[in-house]
Amino acid sequence: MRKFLIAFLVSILALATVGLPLTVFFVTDTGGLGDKSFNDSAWAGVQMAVNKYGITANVIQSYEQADYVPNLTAAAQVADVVVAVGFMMQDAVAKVAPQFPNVKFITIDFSVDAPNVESFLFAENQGAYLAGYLAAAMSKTGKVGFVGGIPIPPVERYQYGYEAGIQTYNVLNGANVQVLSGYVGSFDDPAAGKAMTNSQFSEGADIVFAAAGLSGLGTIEAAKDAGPGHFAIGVDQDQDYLAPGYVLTSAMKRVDVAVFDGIKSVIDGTFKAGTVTLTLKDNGVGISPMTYTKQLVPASVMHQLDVLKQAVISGKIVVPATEKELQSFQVPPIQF
Amino acid sequence: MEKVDYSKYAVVMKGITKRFPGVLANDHVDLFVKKGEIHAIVGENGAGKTTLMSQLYGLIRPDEGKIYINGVEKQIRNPNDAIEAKIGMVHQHFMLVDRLSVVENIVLGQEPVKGPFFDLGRARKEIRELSKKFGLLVDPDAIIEDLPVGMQQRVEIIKVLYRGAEILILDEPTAVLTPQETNELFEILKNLQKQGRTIILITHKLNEVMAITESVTVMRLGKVTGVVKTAETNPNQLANMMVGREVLLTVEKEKAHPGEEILQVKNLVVKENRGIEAVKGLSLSVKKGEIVGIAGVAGNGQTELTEAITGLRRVESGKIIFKGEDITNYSPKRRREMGMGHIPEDRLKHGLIKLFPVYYNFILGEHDNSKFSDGIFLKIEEIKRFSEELVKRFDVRPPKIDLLGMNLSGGNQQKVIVAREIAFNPMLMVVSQPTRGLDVGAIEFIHKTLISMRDKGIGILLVSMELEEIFSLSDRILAIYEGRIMGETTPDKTTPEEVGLMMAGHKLEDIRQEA
Amino acid sequence: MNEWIQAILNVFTNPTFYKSTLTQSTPLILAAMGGVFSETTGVTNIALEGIMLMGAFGGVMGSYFTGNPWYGLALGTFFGLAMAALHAWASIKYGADQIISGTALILLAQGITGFALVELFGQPGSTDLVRSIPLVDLGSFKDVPFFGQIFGNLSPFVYMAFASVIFGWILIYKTKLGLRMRSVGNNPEAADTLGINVYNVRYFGVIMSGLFAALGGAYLSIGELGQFTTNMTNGRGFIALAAMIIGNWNPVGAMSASLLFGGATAFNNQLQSQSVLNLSTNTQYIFGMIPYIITLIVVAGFIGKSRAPSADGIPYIKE
Amino acid sequence: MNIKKYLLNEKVIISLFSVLISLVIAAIVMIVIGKNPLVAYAALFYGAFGTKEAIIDNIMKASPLILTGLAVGFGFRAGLFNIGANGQVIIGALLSAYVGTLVGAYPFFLSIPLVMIAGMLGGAAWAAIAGWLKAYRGAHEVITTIMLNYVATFIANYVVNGPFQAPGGVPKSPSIAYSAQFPNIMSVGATSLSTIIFVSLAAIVVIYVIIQRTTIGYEVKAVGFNPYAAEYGGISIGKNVVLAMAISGALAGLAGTTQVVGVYGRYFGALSGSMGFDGITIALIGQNDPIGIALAAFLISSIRTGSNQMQIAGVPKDLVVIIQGIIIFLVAANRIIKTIRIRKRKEAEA
Repeated sequence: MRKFLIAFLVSILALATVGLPLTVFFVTDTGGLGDKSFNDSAWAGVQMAVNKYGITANVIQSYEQADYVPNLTAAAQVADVVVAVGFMMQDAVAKVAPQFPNVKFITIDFSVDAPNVESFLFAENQGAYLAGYLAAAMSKTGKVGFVGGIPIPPVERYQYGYEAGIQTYNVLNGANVQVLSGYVGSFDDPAAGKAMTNSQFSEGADIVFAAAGLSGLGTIEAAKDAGPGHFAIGVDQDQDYLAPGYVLTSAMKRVDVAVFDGIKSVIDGTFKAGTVTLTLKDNGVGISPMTYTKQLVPASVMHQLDVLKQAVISGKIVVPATEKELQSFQVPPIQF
Repeated sequence: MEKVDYSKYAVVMKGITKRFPGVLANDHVDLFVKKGEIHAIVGENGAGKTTLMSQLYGLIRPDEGKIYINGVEKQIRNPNDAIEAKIGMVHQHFMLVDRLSVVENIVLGQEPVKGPFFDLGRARKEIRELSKKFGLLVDPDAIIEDLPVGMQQRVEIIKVLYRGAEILILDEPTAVLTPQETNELFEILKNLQKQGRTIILITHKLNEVMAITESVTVMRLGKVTGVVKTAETNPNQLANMMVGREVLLTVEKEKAHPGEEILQVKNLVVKENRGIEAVKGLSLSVKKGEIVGIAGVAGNGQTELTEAITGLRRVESGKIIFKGEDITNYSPKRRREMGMGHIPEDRLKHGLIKLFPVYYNFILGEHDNSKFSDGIFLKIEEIKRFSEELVKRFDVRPPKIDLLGMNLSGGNQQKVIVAREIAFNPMLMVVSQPTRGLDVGAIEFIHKTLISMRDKGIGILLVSMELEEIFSLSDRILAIYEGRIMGETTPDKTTPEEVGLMMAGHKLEDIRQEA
Repeated sequence: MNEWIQAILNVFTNPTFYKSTLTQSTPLILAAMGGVFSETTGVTNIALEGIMLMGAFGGVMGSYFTGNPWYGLALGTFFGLAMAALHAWASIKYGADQIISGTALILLAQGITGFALVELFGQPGSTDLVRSIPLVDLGSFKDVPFFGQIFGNLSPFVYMAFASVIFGWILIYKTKLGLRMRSVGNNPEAADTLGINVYNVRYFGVIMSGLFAALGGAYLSIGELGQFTTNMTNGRGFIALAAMIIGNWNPVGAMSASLLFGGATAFNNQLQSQSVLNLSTNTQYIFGMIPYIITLIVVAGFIGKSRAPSADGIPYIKE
Repeated sequence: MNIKKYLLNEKVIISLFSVLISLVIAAIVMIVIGKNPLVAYAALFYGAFGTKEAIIDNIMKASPLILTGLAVGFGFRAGLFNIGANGQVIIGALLSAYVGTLVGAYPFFLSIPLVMIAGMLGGAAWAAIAGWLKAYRGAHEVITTIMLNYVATFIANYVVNGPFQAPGGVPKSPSIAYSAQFPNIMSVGATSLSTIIFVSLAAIVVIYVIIQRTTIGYEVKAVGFNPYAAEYGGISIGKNVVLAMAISGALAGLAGTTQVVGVYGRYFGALSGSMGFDGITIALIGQNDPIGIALAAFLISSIRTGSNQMQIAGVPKDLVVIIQGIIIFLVAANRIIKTIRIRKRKEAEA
């Protein structure tokens, strides 16, 4: 009976894979799909590859962190490429990857040093930097806000990059835009995110950047409720469409592009193990195209953003990523 | 079959049969209650009296049999049907919601309303009128839990009258009353009778039956064993029908030979659960080899007194001295170790763990005795051996030590407790309500056991609500009223009436002075 | 030190703090009222969290499929009623352990909403945006300083919450049904002997708890956001339960305790938004604990003692 | 023991029926959404037992679940509903991880017991707070343990994002000393079977003995069954409530410890997962009997392990939560099953 069952299952799984060029398995972290953040974005990247190359793809969601190793193992047993997302999976991938030397691993937000792992990190602070500058430039009240989910490294990179952008605006324009920062303590409590945002609005902020996963949806809702003159800034994906005209921009992190490129490199045979940090330079991070808000932004500000972007790319500006770096951050002289 | 005209009768119950798992509670019972009479149903505990009345009141439904009210057959499926048929019942355990007020309790289920709201004003008015009419004075806005028992009973009666009951069932109404309160109740009942009400009285106190009823139905083991006119019978005949043999009304015992004092209670003050003083500066003493009986109506501090002596309740002030040592603040465990046994008032609450097997129940309180454990592990074999022995010695049935406590009958549960408490050779035994709810055989056994303990030199403090029990067992009698001792006497120098007066709050000196 | 005084003063003079207290308290008040209804009749209901979640999900689902958020509200309450009915069925008819049954329902709600999210909306995590219940706009009152800012533009749920308290208080203390509820919760046997159908009254109480808790949940989804996200109730059901206990099982008390918790959260938000303080990110964790620690202190009886209905949590089984 | 008698025990039947009914309901749900339940359950079975890795993974998942199941079950024995195993897991794990980083200089036979004791003490102390509040302040343990769960989570987040954070900015503690880590029995690929399973097996025996053979077990059961009678028998209720909570918490803390010393080698993220809540399911299915709990833990771990494979067959993971919910519901309302059985019997007789 048992043998039959196994044979049955293996054949189901095999059937799905036979004759296709490549099988990709995507293993989420406990945040899972629908986080409107890196898991969703990574899955979008996988889908792009499916559409383009006709590969076959599947997803395993991790119920708890004890599932990481088993899920990665299960995926590696049947797949050619395993995509693992979220820095909590670092230890697990470091364990599993060496066991499957013929399977390629693509990891997002953490790096693992193994010959079959290509890791993508993001300079979230660089995108947030531009968002911060834009927010400061657009603020009518001289106050902007930041709402975080839980203070973990990627969120903190957003925060300090953002604050550095504001500081840059102040220094270059002789302004004194202040930033109000708060954490809601959860990535999946939009009501709490909304309340926090409203608090910041009430303290005079008119633009609030939320790096808070699903909680950030509350920030967007709060901006919409507060009416014209108030903006949210989205995170990770282009969230501008969620409330057209109320999301000033989104500080994006192109997890989808990274995943797509990773898969592409396997198909092309150009797969290279190692760690790639995606930055403004390679469009791995950045701000959204502002589909609904572009017309609100003065051309001069657009220009300044361009200049700053180039300065970051050229290395003239080193955007801080931690509280410490922010404290010692000196805005270099920039000529617009 | 004889044709009877049912219309003369307020209540006719015909061929009522009710089975519970393992018990035939009512076995083809017939009951005829004439309009306007006071009719007693007597029988021992477990005879099926309450079960029968619960069917009349619709709390449970008969398996077989028919009920006729005023000659008309009625289906009484629930209390609503009963209330509609103008039947009311005052339960032995009061059915009052203790956090609600008197008014709210009385009108519950038949609330007057004004628009969408409950009309408290009208309810209050109606109740005032009722209490005036029947002489049942009570404060409508008092909260039940603040009222004394006698008052609560009045509320129960008004509750029934408020529903316009023509037929009143009272289940053991005097169990919680002093003799004086009992007399007042009887006045009320006679008054009700005059106003045309029919009253059914469940009781096992034969003097009450003789005092106010017109006719009696006697039950035993679920069957009717006799129907008689009160005027044509006497207590002995009734007792015979109740128990099926001659009853020993007194316990045979030798004269006591009291030794030195073993227990002294000095100016004891103890609070009850709600923080009110229940024992108010009480003193007493018990000597080796004597039985000191505490007579009193339930709720006068007896529970708190025994709990304080055995360490289950905190003492506010005063002293408890046992074997010359001040044990006021000792834990129950330490008192046990010193040789204090305790047969508790509520055996299912305190005395027994229903979900423990019998052999575990036999070592309750002694489980860490070196005989049964080495400090960490239980000596299961030894415990079982010991239990087998006790089961044999006290004739516990069925004699299976791994049966759960809940699977024993009340009498056998009590035997387990008594056996356990005796087995550890106590020097003092605090005994509370030892025979409540037991059949005659078990009562006799317990009584004999207590006497033989006394004769071995054990001091016994006996608390009982049964005056008869106090009189037949005690060497000295103390009467308690509202947490104070009203006087001390001995059975041969007093009468139940005198003790009854003390139980109602009269000091012994005052009674004797007046007399 | 000075900046703290300054910051706290800022918080208390800011109308948003009060508005935020109202909006944060709304789901708690509604769910706590649910708890009051259920437990007044003697049925413990720790499933509030799960019922809220179902209410939140139903709200979005109804709004999504009909385009009308009021239908969403109807569906959300229906889901809440269904959950509560399940709890009632198990604990009243079958004498189930009410705490365990409640635990089961919380798990069921998490499972069902997660599952349905995938099956109905094609994605886990969150639904699409749907239309939400419009705010009550008080027109020119909005321009009144301070009060206008607090009350000018509130969700109808806020009014519902306070209305539910008044409704609950009147029903429980001023009507005959309320009298019966209290009697059943304290001494079901006594009520039974007076011909009151204990089971029906308890069904009523539990099912009403489903109604209110579901409203509280629906507020989170279609009142605040127009969206459902996984586990969006985030423990509010448990806080509501605590509010009910602290409020001594009384509608007004439960409301006050809910306002206390809502106020604590609003205070936390507002305080973090004070630029003068420049708080470290890690302080969030300390602030986050506050409501839970308050609850611990209160249930431990260090602040007043509360007393549950006597028969709360005890199944009533005839014969 | 008489196996036949054991199997026909009403409690066992209720557990089995609950599991069965919930699987049937889940199957109906799958049919409704157009999935073949046979395929899904076959995947579930394969995922739980189909490969060596699956079996190892299953055992590794069951190990802490046995402990949280025992924790909740022991609480039930004393009449306490410890819904706070999650918090106790967290505190136990944190403390053991902390001690684990300090014991590098000691040999394993010292450091391993030290770390385990730290974890158990942590869990025990955390649970004892709720026990104390219950025994001496009359606060219901369900409310207090829920609150303590939240507080524990906040503490853990604070600690691993601040004072006790590994270098690199990731919210996890530093690695514990090598000498404090449990050795593996075997490894298949990245999946290792750690010796922590023996801790759980030993705990089953210890708890069984405590409950059945010791004075502690006698007292705790007495308090659980009838606190009044226990007090009458000289058993301190307060002491035993605190003690029972502490033992329960120690087991949960030990569950956390095993994750630190046998799985992650550090305190890491949401380490407790749903272990605490699963413990409730397990204790209920296992009817508070240590052996029953062990079997139930394997059942739940199998469902959990297998569910990942089931996902691949297209059934959302949330179905597992639904299954668990239904099981608990049916065990709680066990009279539903009794009624069904009686009805069936009557029909059979008719």
